[in-house]
Amino acid sequence: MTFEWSILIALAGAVVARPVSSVLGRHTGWAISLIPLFIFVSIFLHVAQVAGGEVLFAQLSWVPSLGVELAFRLDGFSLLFALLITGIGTLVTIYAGAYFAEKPSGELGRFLSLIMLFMTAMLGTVLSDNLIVMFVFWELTSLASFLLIGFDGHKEAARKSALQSLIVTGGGGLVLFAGLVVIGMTLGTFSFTEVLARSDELVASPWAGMIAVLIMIGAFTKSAQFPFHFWLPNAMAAPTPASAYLHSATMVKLGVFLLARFDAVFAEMPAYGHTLVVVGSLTMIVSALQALRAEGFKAVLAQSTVASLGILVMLIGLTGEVAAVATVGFILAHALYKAALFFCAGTAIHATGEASLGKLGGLARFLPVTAVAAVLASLSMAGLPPFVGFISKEYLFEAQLSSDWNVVPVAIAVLVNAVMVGVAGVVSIRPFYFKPERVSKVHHGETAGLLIGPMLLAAGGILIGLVPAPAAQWLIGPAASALYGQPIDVSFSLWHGLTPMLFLSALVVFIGALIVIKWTQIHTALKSFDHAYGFLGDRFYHGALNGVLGAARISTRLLQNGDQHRYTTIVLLTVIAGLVIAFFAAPSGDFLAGEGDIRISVALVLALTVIGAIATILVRSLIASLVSVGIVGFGSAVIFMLNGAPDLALTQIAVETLIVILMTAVLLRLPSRTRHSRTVSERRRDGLIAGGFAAAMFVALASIGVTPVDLRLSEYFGETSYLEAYGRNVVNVILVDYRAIDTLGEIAVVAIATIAAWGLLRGAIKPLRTKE
Amino acid sequence: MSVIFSTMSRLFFVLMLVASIYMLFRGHNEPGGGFIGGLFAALAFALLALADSVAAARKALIVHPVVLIGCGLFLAFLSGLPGLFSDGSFLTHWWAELGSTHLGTATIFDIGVFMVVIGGVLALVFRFYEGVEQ
Amino acid sequence: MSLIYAFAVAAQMGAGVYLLLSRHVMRILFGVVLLSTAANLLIFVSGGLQFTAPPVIPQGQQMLGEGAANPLPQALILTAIVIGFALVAFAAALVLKAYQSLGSVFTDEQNDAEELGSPFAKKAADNV
Amino acid sequence: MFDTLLLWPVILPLAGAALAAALHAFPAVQRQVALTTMVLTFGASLFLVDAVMEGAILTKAFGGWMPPFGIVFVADRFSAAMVVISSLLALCALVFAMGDLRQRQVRSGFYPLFLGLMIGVNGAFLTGDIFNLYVWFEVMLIATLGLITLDRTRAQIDGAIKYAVLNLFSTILFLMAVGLLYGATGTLNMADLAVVLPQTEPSAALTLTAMMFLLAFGIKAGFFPMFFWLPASYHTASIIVSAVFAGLLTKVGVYALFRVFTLLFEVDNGTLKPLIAVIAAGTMLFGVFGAAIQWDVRRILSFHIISQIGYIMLGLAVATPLALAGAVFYIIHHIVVKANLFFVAGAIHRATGSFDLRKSGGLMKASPLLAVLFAIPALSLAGIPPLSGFWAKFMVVDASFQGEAAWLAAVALFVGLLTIFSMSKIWIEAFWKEHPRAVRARPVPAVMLVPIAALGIITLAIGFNPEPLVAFSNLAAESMGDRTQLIGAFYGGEHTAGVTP
Repeated sequence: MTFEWSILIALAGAVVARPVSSVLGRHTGWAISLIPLFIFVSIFLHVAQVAGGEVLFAQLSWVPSLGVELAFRLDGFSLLFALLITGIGTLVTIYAGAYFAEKPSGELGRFLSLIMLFMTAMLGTVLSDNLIVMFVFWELTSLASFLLIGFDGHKEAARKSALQSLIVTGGGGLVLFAGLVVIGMTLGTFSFTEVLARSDELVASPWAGMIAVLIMIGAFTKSAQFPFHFWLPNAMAAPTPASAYLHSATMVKLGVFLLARFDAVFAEMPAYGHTLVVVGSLTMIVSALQALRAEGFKAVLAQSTVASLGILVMLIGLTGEVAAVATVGFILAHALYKAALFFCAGTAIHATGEASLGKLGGLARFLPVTAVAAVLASLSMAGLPPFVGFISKEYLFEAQLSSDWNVVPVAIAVLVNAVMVGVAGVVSIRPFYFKPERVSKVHHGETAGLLIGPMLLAAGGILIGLVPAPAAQWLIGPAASALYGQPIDVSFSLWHGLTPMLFLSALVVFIGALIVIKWTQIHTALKSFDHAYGFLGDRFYHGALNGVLGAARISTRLLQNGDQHRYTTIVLLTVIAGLVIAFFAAPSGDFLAGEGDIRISVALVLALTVIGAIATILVRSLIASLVSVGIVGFGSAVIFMLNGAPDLALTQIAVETLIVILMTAVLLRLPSRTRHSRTVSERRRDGLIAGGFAAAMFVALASIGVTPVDLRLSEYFGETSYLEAYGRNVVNVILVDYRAIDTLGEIAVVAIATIAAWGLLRGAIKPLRTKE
Repeated sequence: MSVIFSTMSRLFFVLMLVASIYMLFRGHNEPGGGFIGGLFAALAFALLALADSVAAARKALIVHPVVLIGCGLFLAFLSGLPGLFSDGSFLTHWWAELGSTHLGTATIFDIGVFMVVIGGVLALVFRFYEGVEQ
Repeated sequence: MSLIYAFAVAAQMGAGVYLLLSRHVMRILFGVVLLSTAANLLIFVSGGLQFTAPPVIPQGQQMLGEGAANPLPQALILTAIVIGFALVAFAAALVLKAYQSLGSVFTDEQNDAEELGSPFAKKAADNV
Repeated sequence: MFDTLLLWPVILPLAGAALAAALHAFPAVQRQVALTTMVLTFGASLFLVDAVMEGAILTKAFGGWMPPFGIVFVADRFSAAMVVISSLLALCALVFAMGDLRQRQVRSGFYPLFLGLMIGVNGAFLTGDIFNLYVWFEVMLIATLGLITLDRTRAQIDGAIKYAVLNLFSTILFLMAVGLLYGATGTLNMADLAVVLPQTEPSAALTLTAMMFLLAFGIKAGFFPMFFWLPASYHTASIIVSAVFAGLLTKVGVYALFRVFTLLFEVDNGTLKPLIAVIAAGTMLFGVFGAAIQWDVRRILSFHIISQIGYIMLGLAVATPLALAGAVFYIIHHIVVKANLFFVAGAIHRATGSFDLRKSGGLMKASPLLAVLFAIPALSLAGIPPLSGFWAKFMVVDASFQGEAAWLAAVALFVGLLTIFSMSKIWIEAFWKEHPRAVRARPVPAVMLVPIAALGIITLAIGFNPEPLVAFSNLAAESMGDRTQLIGAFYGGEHTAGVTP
């Protein structure tokens, strides 16, 4: 089986999860976990191949007309991600099975289905070689995230956070999409492999800067970088297994994934890396501050996740192979310990029903194994030996020190890492070991399903730390090589000697320890600056959203205000504007027709119709208005008669009569006294509009007379009317033969109009008595 | 007076009906045709409705106006069908020569128009003048 | 001559547009009638008015002779007149019905459609 | 009989409407007539698509009078696709009506009016004569007015007035344009016009005529700032009617624009192109602005029609083959999806008792099936990949970038974000939120879910396998842009009728 099938298998999992849950009930988690486990194993089988420097490809035709192929690529970097996704995914499904144990099984089924859908999307994103296919899956992750954050949709907070994450990541996705489309336009291909090969061409193109910006924005939203960092902490409204999976270990790293991928493409564009360092550092500072003042268990973890993402983005911005190794190592280390910590937090919250760190304490009595796992994971997070976190932190500092940046980023990194140490201490020691009096009993204890995940992940952290060689050789090395573009020999080890990095690590631990001890004081102190934090939170988002909605309200209120007069005015102004534009765009030349002989009779009748038309405006009484309308109608009948159109004249007279008859019936029922419906200024403006329209039509009609009409159609009708259609009245023959379908349509109009009127006036007309 | 008016209107009614049918059939060669003919006939009924009552006019019409519309439209549709067989083309008319006059499906088409116009106009007049009593 | 026609048609259209802008539904309807009459006249004018004999083939001849008016625009106008009549008739029915169910002939007093589910209303209107 | 294929989609509904009117007194028979008619029409349209699939352009002259003297119907890929999709939609609506139509609506003439609408719609898609197009537009307009006022509620009457005023003006403008065009060229047949117009001396009259066509169709299509009639009326009609309106009416205006501005007039003449671009952007933006603040599902969807029309017009504003193909794809996708959303809105109304999101909720628990059925068209409309809307958006955005109109692409993407916003708003309010009055959801009849599911399956099919439709759209756009092909088709199979003298 080739690797690309894993996506389809995951999708199958999403489809079956709900039905399976109705059969297996509480055990569904265990059953479903076999699917990601199977994918994990099958991808793991490729490790040796990939570590040997091979890149696996697979391709299926999909939409060749648009240059979109189902192309997949498995190299060291995507392999690492695929393993993280499926490995942690396995643990998450197991954990979710236990977490939802008391809920109805349908809910568990729905949750697992979404988790599997998400896994499908993630696998697709990291494995795709075609940029559009990657985007397809990318947006699916946003959607799955939306559905999972709002999983408890009856809570308003969950709904709001879900919408926020969808707007931010979905909107970022659209920006990314623009970038991808421009890449396709510039290079004529959506294949990432080809883009990579022709990166110099891309960078040389005039669109390069725009592409870089668009892709960065897309990635920043997904990975919660400043100023889009706010959605991730709010996403903690999702059930904890989802938080552990999506919002710490995998999905939020997609932005990092993308930036790292494109780092190789934009290697020749220094501004790309510089921007990443700046944005990453800003994110680190902001989220570190936020972490110090956060209250909830999950909230603190979420803020530290944002900080970690900032570190990753900064690392990608640095150049050199050490930076590549540091990036990969930190991705791995962070995924292991952060997912474990979320699991532990979930168990603690689940057991007590209490989400605030300040109200938790002494949980180790009730949740002993969880407490151990939490401590192990947080030691890794704190970057203490012999955990994998320590190694990755050493690399981080090495990458920074070996880059050409000055001391500021290093100082930031030290401080932020110190905060991470503080967070690590606070989230493990405080709830589980401090203040045992705070929690006296728990609703639920530990079950096997709740323990497997954190224990395995925490153990993984220490295992890789103690025996780093296999992981370095099989996972980190190939992944870093794939990023760097050339093979890197990774010497991943605990002890590097007495280096500056070790000194920095020690400094970090020292400050971190201070933070743990002084946590409450710092927390209270920072709380007093609440108003300043608004700017670091989602005030920006709400401002933008409310701004757009406000603009929408105002524009809609102005346009769609319910007043027919406004509607007609705007439409007419538009029409006149269009005609004026057309007039000035028209070729200059004769547009006024030359004079023919003036026929006095016709001219008089025309004058009569004009008078009638003007009278309809001027007279106030509706009856008089109707009479004036009639004058215009009968006048044009006379015009028809005078110009050789007796059929028209007859019809016009008959129709005009009928209109008068019908309208009289209406007028009989309307109030006879009427008011001005328009103010004086409105009437003046309307008069101008009417004049403008009349002028435009005058020009159009006057210029039509310049050229004589081409009569070849009518000549043909004249010649064949009697001989082929057996009619002497050419007009009638046109109506019933040459253009009979017009007439058929016309009587259809009559039929439909009268049927509609028949239905409309059915039984609702009040009797009305007219004077004799 | 209303008796005289009513009687006169009945006389006019018959005359106008005859005139309308004349207009209908001469239309192919002289000014006229289904539409004008239909209007004449409808005006005849309308006169009856205005002079007498809507109910009387509806009684005189016998069929429901909407049904008349439907039948007329369907007749016009049917008149187009023969062409499909002779020529593979809708509304290609068939002609038969009777002496000096040509009779064809075009006439049937015109009758369809005639019926739709009567039904339509009457539907409107009946609805608009229902409840308007002298 | 064609300028006079153009002027007359344009004047009718101007009057029609002015009435169309009214808030009285009946006057709007008059505007529509004027506009469609003017539109028919426009077709008539732009179809050429050099000849004034009715386009009927005289008995004994087999083709339309010289001097007959252009029949095609006439046929088009006939269709347009009838269609215009049907639409105006329905619109008149609509006006009648509107006055009876909305109780007003002024469009600024007819707001039921916009109020239905309006985001600006304090209380969501019921769907009737 | 095979070469008469393109007549049936028009004359079958015509016969059906006539029969339904003649059977005024028998509502049950009317329903049978209508269903039979639409099944036959849909079948005929399938044959039609099959016949043009290979690139043939079918023409049929009425009365056997050869062009340009008689009226000719013409079907190429674009028109055939429009006919088949509209007939399918009409059929779906009739099936939906089986569960939702009330007796008094039938007595108001639902069936003849509905079939009448289909005469107009299919006629407008198939005709090759500009005056005949006007006739079909009027058939459509009057049937539409009748259908809006089917229930004769106050809101419907008010909505119909707003609809009538602007649309009557639009058709009169259209008629004037036809008159001027005839005056300038002496012909009405579109292929003949395509031959004659390039040889005609450019004049003020012609430029004004082109502009009048743009404006008249623009009102019909719901362009900014001429769309007011649409949000004022669509939400008042009963849901079967709204769904069909949403799917078809504006699209007929757009279709006519595409025909007129690819066959008769050039978009690429310096003035029109930037103008259409601005209109397209304004239509997208202000349409979605309107939608973003609404609470009534039908109003949200109505405003979205406008913004989607903007996307389609973007195709004409860019006017490259890719852009036109994108527009064709977009139209087809949008008809399916938007009509389906209205059907879903009907189902939501049936289940919760309200169209107003402020007064509904709790559907996630009550009807997960409905949630899925809503999600498919909603996500598609929002352009979430890989559903049909994504490919549509992809094509037009790609075309905009390539057509050096990056700013249009930017507007399109921003509007896409707001579309996501308002679709998720419906989802959040109707499905996630609990019902404000804790009312239990009522069951929705299966017969109403059938068309929703059918259209949903089509959406999914287009989404997961877009290649056939993309390729089809490319070819359709190609033949739309190629005048000579169409002109050739008109004059290829000519034959005179009747007896030769």
